[in-house]
Amino acid sequence: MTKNSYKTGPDELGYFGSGESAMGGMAVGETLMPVLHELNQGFEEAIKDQSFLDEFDYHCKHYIGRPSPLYYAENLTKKLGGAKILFKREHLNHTLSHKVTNSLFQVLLAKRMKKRALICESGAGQHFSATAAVAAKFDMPLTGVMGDIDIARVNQNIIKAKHYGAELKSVPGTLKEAITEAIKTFSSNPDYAYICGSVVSSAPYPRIVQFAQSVIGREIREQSMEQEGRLPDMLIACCGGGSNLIGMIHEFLDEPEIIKIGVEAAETAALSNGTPGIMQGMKTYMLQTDDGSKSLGGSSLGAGIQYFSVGPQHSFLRDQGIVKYTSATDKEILEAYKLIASTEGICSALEPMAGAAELIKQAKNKPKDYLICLNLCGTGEKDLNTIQEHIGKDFE
Amino acid sequence: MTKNSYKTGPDELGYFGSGESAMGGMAVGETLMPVLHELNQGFEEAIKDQSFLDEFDYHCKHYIGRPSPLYYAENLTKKLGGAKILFKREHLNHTLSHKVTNSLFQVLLAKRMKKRALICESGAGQHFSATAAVAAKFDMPLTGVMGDIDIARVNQNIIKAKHYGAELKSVPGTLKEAITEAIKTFSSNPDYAYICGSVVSSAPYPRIVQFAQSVIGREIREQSMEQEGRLPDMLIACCGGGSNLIGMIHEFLDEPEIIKIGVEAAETAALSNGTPGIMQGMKTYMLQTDDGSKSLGGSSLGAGIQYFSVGPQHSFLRDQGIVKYTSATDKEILEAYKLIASTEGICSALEPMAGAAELIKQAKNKPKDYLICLNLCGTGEKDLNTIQEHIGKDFE
Amino acid sequence: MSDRLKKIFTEKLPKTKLVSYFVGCYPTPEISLELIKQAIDNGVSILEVGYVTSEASAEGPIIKAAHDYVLNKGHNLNDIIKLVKNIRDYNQDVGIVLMGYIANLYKYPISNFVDDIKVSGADAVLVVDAPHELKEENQLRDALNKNGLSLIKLAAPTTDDKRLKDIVNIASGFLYQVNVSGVTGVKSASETDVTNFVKRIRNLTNIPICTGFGIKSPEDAKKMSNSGCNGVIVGSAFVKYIQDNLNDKLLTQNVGKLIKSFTNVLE
Amino acid sequence: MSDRLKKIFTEKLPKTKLVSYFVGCYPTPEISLELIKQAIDNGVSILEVGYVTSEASAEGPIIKAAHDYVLNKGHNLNDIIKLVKNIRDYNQDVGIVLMGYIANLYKYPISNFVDDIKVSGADAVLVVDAPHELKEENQLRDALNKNGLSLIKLAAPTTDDKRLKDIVNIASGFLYQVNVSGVTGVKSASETDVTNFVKRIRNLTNIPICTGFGIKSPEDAKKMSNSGCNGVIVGSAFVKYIQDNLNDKLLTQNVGKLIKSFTNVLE
Ligand SMILES: Cc1ncc(COP(=O)(O)O)c(C=O)c1O
Ligand SMILES: Cc1ncc(COP(=O)(O)O)c(C=O)c1O
Repeated sequence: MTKNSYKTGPDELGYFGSGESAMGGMAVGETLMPVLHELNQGFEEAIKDQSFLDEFDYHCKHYIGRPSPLYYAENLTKKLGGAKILFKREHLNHTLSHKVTNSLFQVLLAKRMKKRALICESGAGQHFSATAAVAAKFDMPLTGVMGDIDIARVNQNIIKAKHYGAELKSVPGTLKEAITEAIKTFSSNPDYAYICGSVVSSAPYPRIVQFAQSVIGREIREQSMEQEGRLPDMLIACCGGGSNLIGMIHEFLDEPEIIKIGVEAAETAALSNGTPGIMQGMKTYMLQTDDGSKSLGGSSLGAGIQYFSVGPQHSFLRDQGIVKYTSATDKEILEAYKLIASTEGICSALEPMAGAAELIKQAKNKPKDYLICLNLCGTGEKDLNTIQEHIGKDFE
Repeated sequence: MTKNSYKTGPDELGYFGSGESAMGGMAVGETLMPVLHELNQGFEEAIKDQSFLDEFDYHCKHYIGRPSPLYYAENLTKKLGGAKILFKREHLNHTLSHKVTNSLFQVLLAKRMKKRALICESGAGQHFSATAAVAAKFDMPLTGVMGDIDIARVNQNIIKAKHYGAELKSVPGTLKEAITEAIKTFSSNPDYAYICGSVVSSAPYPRIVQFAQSVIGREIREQSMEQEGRLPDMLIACCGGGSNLIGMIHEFLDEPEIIKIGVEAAETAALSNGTPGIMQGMKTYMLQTDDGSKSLGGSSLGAGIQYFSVGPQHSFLRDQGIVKYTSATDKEILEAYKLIASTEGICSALEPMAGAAELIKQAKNKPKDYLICLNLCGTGEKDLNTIQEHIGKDFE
Repeated sequence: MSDRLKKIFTEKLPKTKLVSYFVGCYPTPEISLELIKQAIDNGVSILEVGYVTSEASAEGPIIKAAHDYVLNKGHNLNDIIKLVKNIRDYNQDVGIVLMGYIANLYKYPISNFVDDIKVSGADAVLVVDAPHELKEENQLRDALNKNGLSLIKLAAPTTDDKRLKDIVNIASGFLYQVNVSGVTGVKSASETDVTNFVKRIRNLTNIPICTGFGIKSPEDAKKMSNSGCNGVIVGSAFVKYIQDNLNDKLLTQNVGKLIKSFTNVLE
Repeated sequence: MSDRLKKIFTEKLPKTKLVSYFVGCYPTPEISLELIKQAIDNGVSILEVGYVTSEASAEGPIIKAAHDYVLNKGHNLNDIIKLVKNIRDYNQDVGIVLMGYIANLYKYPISNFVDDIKVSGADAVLVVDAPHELKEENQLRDALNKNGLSLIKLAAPTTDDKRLKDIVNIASGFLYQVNVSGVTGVKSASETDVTNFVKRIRNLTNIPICTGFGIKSPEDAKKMSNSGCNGVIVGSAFVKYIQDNLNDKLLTQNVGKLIKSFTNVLE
């Protein structure tokens, strides 16, 4: 990370920032260390290879359908009566969320590095189904690890992943347990490529995932300039591991006049309620017992943002005051879902509705020429059962 | 329809072709006739109004996310070892199918014509959820009519439509019954706008829907020229009412060197097994008893292509030999689904897999420089239960 | 133009004719004939004999159920034409209008259809979904005219003056004034609306006007008869009575009485 | 560098030391101590005392279950350091290595941790997820070195020669040679692989080498002892026995016998 930019980190050992407060690093077993160094080197080489980057761009356009639209949410804007609201429509990507851009990048990288099989973890199943789709396209076997609680609630994604040919490994729990199990699977198969689903885990994953997802922010810059003649005043995204958030804001990290807000699930708000710790490969804010022996955190309806920890770059950005982090409750998430479905005709995933809950609070008191952009990073198909269960009667 | 073009029809009374063999027309009760003439006039005026067309284009881009990618299905191409295969990725549109482009167009038209409420029918529920989304966006109440058999099998679309604020009216049966009931509802509320879901029913609907959907073919021309330096040799789409098919081929109707194939569900293959008749507002090929008293036809897994009849323009194009019509069985549809999920990582709706079944047959024996484009007009989320029920075990 | 229909409307009494709709062959060809005989005996001036199609788009739930019943029994247009013949054999004066949808006529096909119904003794045809914009309507109208039969045209509340002019120009027999927007047997019209509508038509033509849809009781019929129309059309009310009393041994007699209660109030 | 560990490896016999892993406080602090006493009495040279964390990423199902058991009972690193003290009170010669994850040490925090374990009588620490790339590893290693304690480093099958050089350069006490890629207690290593690996390490250093992962029986241990290593590490096999016999009154004695069956074959 150079002195003058928040965009250039982390350092070669995976640290964001320096000294005691540095976040990130590589806290994994020896078996994986050589593999991660190899991956880092493969990554460094790949991103200097224009033909590789072109290939990524090509598939972003043709397979994923990028760029996703930047959409003026006119009804919502009028309803809230404050700021002008834009949605970055990441849910229109193939496989229905932002996750696939990262899956695509890492699978292309794995192929370039001659890997023959893939592993991934998943919370909401979006990363699993996205990686499974890309794995099918590039003809590589994939094992996805998920918690049984998540498997039950986002079953559609699991069915799709199986149709794409992926195998599912179930563990008791949710995303946290899936990540630990995925690392174990990776340790047992270090010749496989582990396709990490967010800007979490040991270096070099946070940087790789950030690199892949930061296309979101670059698109926003171009689209906002073209459509609005200016940049947004505020960027809001939900934050589980933090990949859709960093993807959105990375491009703008050195522009302090643009306010950036990440919204965690209230039950697992690592950045609001956590303390620094080292678990699952990284030093970062997290919810854990004082003695570091146990991860903590309740359960959120947003499976993809129910994570006790968070990507280390976010911990760094929090400490530096570059990004503001807030949280949203299940109730707020459901209310935001209802509002956006009925005003804009968009059935959103629950995760980005955490961002929308914050958006609603922010937009109200802003002038009409204040521009807020929300990252609408997934569709609600996977969540329909959950939504019906909780607020189905509201729609009758 | 001018003498020299298949693109300019129908005539002012809604006929494709002339004399005894003319198809289409306006076979509806007197109550609706003035309304349909008014609609036709509104349509004619609207499409001469550049600002209206610009508005449609704007929302196509920002709300729907058009253009949908034209995608080189490399794995499938290699697997089949014949023609080069392209997919028109209409499933990446907002609300996950081609239907929304038509819904958007007609709702904008209804707004322009100062209508205050909307009615629609639906088979697969795609048109219902799409119209409900657009209705929410433009703040108009919507009643959707569906058959109870379809409601059960594509339940996700109904849930979404309700979340968007639409009301559901259930009738015993499938799409056919829904259309009849929708016309009754329209007759009872002639001041509402009826948003017809395919190129069917009385004039001016076939023309309006064709106009809206023909953006698909125009995009294909541009994308194919840009990406392939040439046009496809063959265009294939599934055909229920025929809107995604006509949307794809309309642009190319006067180019006989481009082969066009429409694929119906084997159980309701009006163009292969039917005879001309007049039902549901139009003269067209259909499956019915010899005496014209009863519509016929079995049941297909593809809810959206289970329709005993077909849009009149297709009957005309069939008689003229401009388009070839074939059909696909449930088994072929499921096999095509499996192949495309596993080779390309795309979970398709079942309807376009009827087209894919034909594609598989066609591609195999063609040279490598032969270019075939399939309209992949919907995603499989709505069909996952059906697929699991029939071939779920194949994926374990 | 059917002479019989002309004659019916030139007769002074009853001032307001009762036009009654029956689903042909419902519940069976035999009972259907008996019901219609009762209707004739109890003063109906014109019979509308409905033939059925599965995709009928103007029928409310009552008539739809009767249609489905007949469809399931497999009776088709030929059976209904036979029924018409039987009716005509029974009575030479009553007007008989075949009423239904274009689907069946198109397949019959139209030319044969007109020949056959002429032989059967029908006077007119009413095709719900055949506006004058439809080629087959033109064919049918031509053939009927040539054979001295009428194509009954409809005017709806949505029909504007310009269109109404076109319709009355081609109307024959009588004009079926649809007095509400919707399907049969659901909504009821207001007397004022009908009166105004009849006036609007009367300004353009002298053709007899019969008003229909939603007339459920003798009181409704009486009220509508004050609108200036020449006839009132009752359909769902009779079909519903039949439907509700299918197993009643006194069904035909009672339908006769029910019809009598309508004709009684229409002078 | 721990003097005690040095002394253990300079002793001629047994030629191959038995290093045995126990989950600290499993199933209870008291029984855990009794089990460890049995291990000492039956010839174990070095004890690895595991402390627990919920997100342990190198443990197979056997050890994970034991970890969860201890976590649920609420025993933490402090309890385990107490256990170490009790062990040291019982025996002055056995090597004691605290083994676990960086999560707990970071929160302890590290400086206090080293002070406390030194007082308790531990000789070394092995942190599974603290490679030398990690800042906290550097801090911990520094503090241990300053206090005459060792940080046990690991070498894995994936570790290349360049990296191995770096590791042996900082290794202290002994080198933990992970003989298969994966989690504890699942895969078994081949004798040839281990022999080659030991050779590869021996080319670079004279530090004692202990080989571990997947050694389930005295036969496995015997085979591995021929590889040229200085010690064999057995973990899951003992934990599994304890797990399967939790309610057996003779548990501690039988674990003693089990350990004896390993030390018996290791000369
Ligand atoms: C739709 C959606 N949004 C957001 C997230 C949260 O992940 P991240 O914070 O890495 O963007 C997920 C993760 O599964 C997701 O599926
Ligand atoms: C995904 C999908 N494809 C195809 C169809 C068939 O309609 P059409 O032939 O009008 O394109 C439907 C209709 O519901 C549909 O939902």
